Amino acid sequence: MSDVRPVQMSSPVLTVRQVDAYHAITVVAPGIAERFRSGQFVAVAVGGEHSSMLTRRVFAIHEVKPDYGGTVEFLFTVRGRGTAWLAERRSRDLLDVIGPLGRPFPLPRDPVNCVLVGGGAGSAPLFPLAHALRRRGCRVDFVLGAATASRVFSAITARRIAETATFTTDDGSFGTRGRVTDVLDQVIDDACSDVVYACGPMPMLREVTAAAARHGIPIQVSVEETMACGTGVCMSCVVPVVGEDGITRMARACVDGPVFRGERVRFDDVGTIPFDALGAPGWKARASGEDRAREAG
Amino acid sequence: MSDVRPVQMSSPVLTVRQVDAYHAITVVAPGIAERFRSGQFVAVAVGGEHSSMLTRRVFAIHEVKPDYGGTVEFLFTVRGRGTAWLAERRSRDLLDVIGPLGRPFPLPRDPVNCVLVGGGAGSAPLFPLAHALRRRGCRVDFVLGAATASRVFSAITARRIAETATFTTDDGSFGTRGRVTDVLDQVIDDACSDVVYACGPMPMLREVTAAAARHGIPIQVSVEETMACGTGVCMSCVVPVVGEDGITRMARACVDGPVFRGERVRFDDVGTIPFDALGAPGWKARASGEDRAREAG
Amino acid sequence: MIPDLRIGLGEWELANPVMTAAGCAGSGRELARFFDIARIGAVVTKSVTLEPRAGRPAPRIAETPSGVLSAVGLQGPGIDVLLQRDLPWLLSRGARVVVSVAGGSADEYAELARRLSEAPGVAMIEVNLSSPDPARGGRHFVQDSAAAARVVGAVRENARADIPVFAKLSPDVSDLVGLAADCVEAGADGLAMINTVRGMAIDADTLRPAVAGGMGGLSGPAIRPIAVACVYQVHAALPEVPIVGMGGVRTGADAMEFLLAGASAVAVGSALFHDPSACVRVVRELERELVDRGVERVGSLVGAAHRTAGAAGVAAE
Amino acid sequence: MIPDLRIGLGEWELANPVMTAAGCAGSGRELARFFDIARIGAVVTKSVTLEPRAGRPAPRIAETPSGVLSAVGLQGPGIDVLLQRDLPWLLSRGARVVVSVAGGSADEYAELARRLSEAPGVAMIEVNLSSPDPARGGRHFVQDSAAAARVVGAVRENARADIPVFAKLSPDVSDLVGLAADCVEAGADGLAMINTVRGMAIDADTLRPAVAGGMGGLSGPAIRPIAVACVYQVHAALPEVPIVGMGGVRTGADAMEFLLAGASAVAVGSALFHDPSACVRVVRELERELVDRGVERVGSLVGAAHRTAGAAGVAAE
Ligand SMILES: Cc1cc2nc3c(=O)[nH]c(=O)nc-3n(C[C@H](O)[C@H](O)[C@H](O)COP(=O)(O)OP(=O)(O)OC[C@H]3O[C@@H](n4cnc5c(N)ncnc54)[C@H](O)[C@@H]3O)c2cc1C
Ligand SMILES: Cc1cc2nc3c(=O)[nH]c(=O)nc-3n(C[C@H](O)[C@H](O)[C@H](O)COP(=O)(O)OP(=O)(O)OC[C@H]3O[C@@H](n4cnc5c(N)ncnc54)[C@H](O)[C@@H]3O)c2cc1C
Ligand SMILES: Cc1cc2nc3c(=O)[nH]c(=O)nc-3n(C[C@H](O)[C@H](O)[C@H](O)COP(=O)(O)O)c2cc1C
Ligand SMILES: Cc1cc2nc3c(=O)[nH]c(=O)nc-3n(C[C@H](O)[C@H](O)[C@H](O)COP(=O)(O)O)c2cc1C
Ligand code: FES
Ligand code: FES
Repeated sequence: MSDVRPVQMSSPVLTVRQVDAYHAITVVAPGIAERFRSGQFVAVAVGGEHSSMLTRRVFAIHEVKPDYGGTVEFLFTVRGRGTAWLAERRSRDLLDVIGPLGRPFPLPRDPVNCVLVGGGAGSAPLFPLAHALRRRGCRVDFVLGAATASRVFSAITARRIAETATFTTDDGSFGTRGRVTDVLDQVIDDACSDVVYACGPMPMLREVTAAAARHGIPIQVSVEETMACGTGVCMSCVVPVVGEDGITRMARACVDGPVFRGERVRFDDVGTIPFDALGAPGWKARASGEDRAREAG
Repeated sequence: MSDVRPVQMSSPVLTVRQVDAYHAITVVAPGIAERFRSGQFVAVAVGGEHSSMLTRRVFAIHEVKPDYGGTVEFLFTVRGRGTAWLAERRSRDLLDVIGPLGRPFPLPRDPVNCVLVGGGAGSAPLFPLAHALRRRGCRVDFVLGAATASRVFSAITARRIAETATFTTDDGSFGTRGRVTDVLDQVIDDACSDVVYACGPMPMLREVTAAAARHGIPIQVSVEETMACGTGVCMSCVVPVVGEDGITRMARACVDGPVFRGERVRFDDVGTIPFDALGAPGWKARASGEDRAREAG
Repeated sequence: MIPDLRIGLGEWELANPVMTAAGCAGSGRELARFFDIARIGAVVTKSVTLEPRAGRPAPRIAETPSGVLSAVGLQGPGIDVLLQRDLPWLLSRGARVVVSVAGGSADEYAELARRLSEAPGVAMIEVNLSSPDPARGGRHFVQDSAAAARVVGAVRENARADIPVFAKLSPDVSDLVGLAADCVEAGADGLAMINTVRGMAIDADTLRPAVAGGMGGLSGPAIRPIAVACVYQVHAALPEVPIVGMGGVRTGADAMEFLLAGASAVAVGSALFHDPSACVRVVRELERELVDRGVERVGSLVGAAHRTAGAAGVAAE
Repeated sequence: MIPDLRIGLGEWELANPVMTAAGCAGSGRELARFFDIARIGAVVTKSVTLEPRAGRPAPRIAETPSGVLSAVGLQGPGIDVLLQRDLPWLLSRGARVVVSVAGGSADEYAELARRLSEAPGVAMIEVNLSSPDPARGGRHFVQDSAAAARVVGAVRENARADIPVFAKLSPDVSDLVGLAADCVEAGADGLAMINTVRGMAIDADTLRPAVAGGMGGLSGPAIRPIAVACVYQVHAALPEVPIVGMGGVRTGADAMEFLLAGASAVAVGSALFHDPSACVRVVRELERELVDRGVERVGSLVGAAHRTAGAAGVAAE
């Protein structure tokens, strides 16, 4: 759990924009903006005061700005009821927002070469990360993938911030036809990358983690698991993660993550309880209570 | 059940106004406006598409106008969740409205003298009625009561339409201190009223019905019973009403009413099942199936 | 592609799988003002009794989050009026009519079944078992499998052989699957589920229960997960028995959820209070769901979730 | 006037009648980022087991209309970690702590009670009876009054005498009042109700149950009328037994509804997923409700609806 205290606020909507396939909402939320570190997200209540929708919707913070004391922007695509409702908001509406939430991307102490890999909407948190890395003197290279051209995320911004920006689309309508992993090895080699940051769907994160391992460089991934609260109390967002002690625990993506070291996430076992996870039916009590106290969360 | 077919429509809000203690919403609803007869009401869905509120809110139609193909206005006070939500609507929002619903006020064939008695927000349907009566050459006298001055309903309009308009308030802040029934006998005598129309809370309707009986003149009352659908299918809005055959039935205020002949409503038994009502535990099967077929609704 | 919405309920075939739920569609006339009642699978009547019933005093309904709490108490004019007035009218409009019956003893149910069998045009009898049994201090028949089975048996024996008899179950029982099996054993050709869930609301202003008499029945989308679980469990145990699923159906997607759980048809109840055209809208939306998924026959969805799910254990909290 | 929010739960007095519900407040730390956990009546832990538990696979939660369907499966680090890490931390923050316990046999529950009795600061033990009993093929203890009573008896015998023991009941039973009476007979000092209601949702895209394993538990405002009915019925039968009411409490008015039905305190569960500060907000709103009505002591509301209501029969539909 990050030690930054999140805040809950009723935030006025400043702007609602549509950019390609994405909707962008900016809210005035000084308390969230000032605490924000890249990789963190907000949890938004949807449907209004008498809503029948009780769970929160979570979105990576795409940008914070100092205007009006502090604004926060997130981007989203319409998937279900909640995002459909959000897409209908107008400026001056109030949104109930909690943030910043989650473990941020750890930043390197030294000015190393960083490659940032994102898929579709999942790329959003890489942009504030890129800025933070640049401020530390790091080299930033982007690899952004999407299904089709209209889903490629902020190509212009990516080109502006980064040393290089490589794009892939499944249908070849923009950049290279194929997946991010088809170009990643080359980018890592060309840029002499020291570290990988990745965001996107689980299968992509698994592949990117494998690529980082091949190159022997560390990787931080931000995972996307269904979340109902975003604050760590509902236990819905669990992912099997290996701890420093080698024990697998069902870690909550919202407070123990969403950022994890890539090699720690058991991607192949996502959506299951691995038989050897702490407390799984197949798990044998091997350790004393002291060890267990390190349990995730 | 009235033989006018109601329609259900998604109606754009034209204006939302606040008049004294009342909110007035006008929606564009040609189908409802063209079918409307005075005494009828609309049933409005509240809370938006993902609302947790499933039952409809019903409001008397206060005015219809030919603008934009036909507009409908209703007035309301904020009582609970639904009316609070309605009070926040802005123009261009869409409201899901069904109407016109309910049995309208029967109009006299001849140009007789009519006294219209209303309490608070309950007075709304008397205004289109007054216009309809005037168009038939009837004399109209108003008696309007309220708790306090700010709750007196459209005093200026009442004075404009009617021969006389008498007001009462519980606190004496406007017109006569007291209740409508304190002045009604005098008005009936002065205006030589031939018929009474009344709208408002049940206890008031009971008193007004008693006054009409004392004067030996007919009375039509519009009752207010809790409604969940407004269309006759939920059976929530029942009131004990005596039929032409002398048998009491639990009549639905929304389709068999809301307008009933005053002396037919068993006001003292509202909120109960009278022991002699058709099908009540105390009821004896006295009649053949044929009689029962006249059952209300 | 126009998907095939016809569905079999045992021997009986419906043009589409959407019905009204008992007690939520008035006499049929009220809804016919909003849509053509011949266009839906069937109209189910309010549960009819031998004698007229006045029902319970107002307030009868309270709104709860995504639900409706009601205690109407079977108000109705009795079987004579149904046969003389409502049934002929419904038939004249081309509706398929399911008559729901309720009584205070197996004999009363039997008598209702006989009367309905003499009338032409009754497509199905639904046996509402959530009616108090005076012989057991007012507990509902449904709360005692043996009593429920006796009632179902009495209806089956006395109903014309070509009229299917469905037993309507309530979720407020300890062993729903056992109850369902007993009803089928007693002769039920199918099951309708679920009736309302026992509930209560208290009005904070009056400090009294919000519906007269205190307890009411909860319906609406709030109970849909409960209803889907009931349908799923019963279909898993009795896959051959046709089920009419209900409880919170409001959209075509909701209807599909019941079909996937194992219902062959669905009934729309309290959603009609919100939207009197809900039934035809659900038919339309269901058709769209099928088109979007390339499903050609609605029947192919029935019970599909059983084929994709692992063992459906009961979660412990 | 500042109303008196103190309330007695049997021998135990709470500063105010609002707690967290078991399993909905994390370890306490998560919520402590949003409000001072010493300001609410009590913090109730996730049900703790002897050994660590990994719980059930994702997806564990689905949203339903005004409700939440969940199957978390008692994930937790086990009693050792609770005693070494979570309990001391909660106490250091000034919280009153109720520990919820769950096990696979009466012996396991007894062992948990012993361990908790050795630790300082456990204010109450809540016995979660909705845990599968391997000896009966995984049926929950709560589904068999005798098994439930045995577990409650084991906890009461092994817990320190000054720690009240409350039995947590589920609505999915045929005879809730009988179960409640049996638990009290077996030594329960009070009752907590209700646990989640059995439910299921099916994802229309995958055609699979929306939570892994199929069945889940329904919570949230959707079930409030069911919970209020349970509290009302049990309070009517056992007016002396203190009850912690829960199921869909989201506002001060909701809390009041439970008090009126007969609960002495309320717990806030899934509303915390929506609003992590819900507990303190409910305290504040409840205070306002009392002020608005001129009620001086919250205790005077407990069971008030029983005094205004007529006979609370069960409606028949
Ligand atoms: C850490 C994190 C960051 C995210 N950032 C973004 C972003 O920047 N832009 C964006 O478009 N989407 C993002 N998502 C996904 C986003 O949360 C879902 O698209 C959204 O919650 C769907 O809501 P809905 O009401 O439209 O869908 P519904 O299916 O109606 O949602 C029902 C419930 O499931 C949850 N849920 C459904 N899908 C997801 C999902 N993929 N991830 C998490 N919860 C889900 C919802 O939160 C809600 O509680 C992020 C997810 C996570 C976990
Ligand atoms: C024929 C008729 C005409 C009416 N005309 C007007 C009008 O012109 N202006 C006006 O301000 N009010 C009118 N009312 C009352 C109005 O319907 C209620 O004030 C309103 O429904 C309250 O909704 P709520 O969400 O604020 O209250 P809530 O208490 O949250 O409502 C909960 C449920 O109870 C029903 N309900 C609660 N109170 C009433 C009531 N008094 N009458 C009917 N249903 C109720 C609601 O419809 C809803 O289904 C009329 C009522 C009837 C029966
Ligand atoms: C006001 C009301 C009246 C009802 N009357 C009956 C009835 O007469 N017979 C019956 O079997 N079920 C009756 N029911 C139960 C419904 O048929 C249905 O089983 C239940 O409401 C769940 O469906 P829903 O959530 O779509 O409303 C009634 C329900 C309501 C809300
Ligand atoms: C995600 C989740 C986890 C839960 N875990 C437990 C638990 O560990 N022990 C328990 O007794 N009840 C547990 N419950 C039940 C709640 O304590 C509570 O009884 C129920 O959710 C109803 O309250 P609510 O509607 O306020 O959520 C859990 C509920 C949810 C939603
Ligand atoms: S989303 Fe609730 S614990 Fe992570
Ligand atoms: S309000 Fe539903 S029948 Fe009258």
